[in-house]
Amino acid sequence: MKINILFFGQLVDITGTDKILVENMNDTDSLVNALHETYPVLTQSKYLISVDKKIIEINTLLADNCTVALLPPFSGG
Amino acid sequence: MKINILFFGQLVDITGTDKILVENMNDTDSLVNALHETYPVLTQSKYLISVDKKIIEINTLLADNCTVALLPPFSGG
Amino acid sequence: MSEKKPKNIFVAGAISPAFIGESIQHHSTKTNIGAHSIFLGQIRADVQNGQTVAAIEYTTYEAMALESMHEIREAIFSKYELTCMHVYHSLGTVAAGEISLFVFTSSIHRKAAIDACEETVERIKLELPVWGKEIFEHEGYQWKENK
Amino acid sequence: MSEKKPKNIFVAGAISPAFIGESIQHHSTKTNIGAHSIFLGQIRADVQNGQTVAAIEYTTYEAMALESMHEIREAIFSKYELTCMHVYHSLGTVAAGEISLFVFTSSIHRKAAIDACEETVERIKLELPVWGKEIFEHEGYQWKENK
Repeated sequence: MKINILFFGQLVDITGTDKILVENMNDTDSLVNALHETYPVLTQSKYLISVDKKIIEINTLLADNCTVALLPPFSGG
Repeated sequence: MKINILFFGQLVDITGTDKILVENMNDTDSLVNALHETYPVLTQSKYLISVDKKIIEINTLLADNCTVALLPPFSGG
Repeated sequence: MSEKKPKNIFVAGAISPAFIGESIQHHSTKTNIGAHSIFLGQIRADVQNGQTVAAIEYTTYEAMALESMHEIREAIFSKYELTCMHVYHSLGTVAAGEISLFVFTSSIHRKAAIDACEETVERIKLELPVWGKEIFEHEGYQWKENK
Repeated sequence: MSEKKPKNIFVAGAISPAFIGESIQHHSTKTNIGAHSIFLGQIRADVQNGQTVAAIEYTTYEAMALESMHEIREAIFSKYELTCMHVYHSLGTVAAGEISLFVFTSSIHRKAAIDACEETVERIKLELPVWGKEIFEHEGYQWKENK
């Protein structure tokens, strides 16, 4: 089971990469915990989470090959 | 004593001219009465009156060489 | 913003899209501007009693219109925090599909430009002594009425 | 207005005033249009802690942004009686004084175009996953925040 993780904006400054692949992660809560362990500064960052391009607000089950993105506050326009 | 009268828009269709000169007219009410006699169709027309570029709403005294305009509903833009 | 002689806003015939592009270009040196709002009035080929409007012929009471526009401009500048404002209105014949009104406001943050542009357009339609004669394709005309 | 594949709105670098002029020109054949409303976002040379913004570098989550824009477009078209709507947003570097957002709505009567344009701009700022990195003149950068 593979999950694609995307980072955007200022989060890339923290992670040093815009994309990672993780395995065996059942839901978004576990994923966030794992990411916070790997990148402790993320705990101080404001971001939304999307799963397959839809913003989620509660813990969400992850399917094989899905894409999770961490989205800092938007600043387009 | 001379008063310049200007006509605009559809009123020119009625008067056949965009400008006339009248003499010895003390106030706008007398002027309007005189114009309605000369151009009876004007009585059925909707218009505002300006004296020296200011729209007036009550009978107004006219000074020598002032300009009175008859302004049908605006339709710019 | 006070100036003795009211700025002229009238142009002969249609306002060209290229002119609008150039007006926008002129603002690239004003690097305190964050937002532009533009309104364009375009002539519609309306069908009325089986007749199609081919063009509108605009006339104005120019001296009065420029004074009215000057008052509108002063009021808008004192109400909104604008960087600049430009207004152009056609006189003479403007064909269907062409542009007869161009209102252009700029500000630091978007709200001022957007609100000022809309209010200026409404006031122009209401307060400027300008008349539009709708010329039909085949023959005849009727006087335009603003709604 | 329904289409399977969301329209692309992103362009590389600044949106040129000439392109805006051409977009306006393209509407001259649509003679049912009476009003256009245009919003332009321009990069400000803001001074922050003594540093001047020279440019903004935009990135996006493109697949998600195009889906969001598609939803916004559908919602705006069902709410307002529009003839058409065009949206362009820059990606990559846009210098101070240049244009990074172009929203263009058209309608028969002015109210629809004006209201739709404003609402579209607000929704774009709020809902589109786009990020602006403010590049300072001398060195360094900071991440833009929308207000």
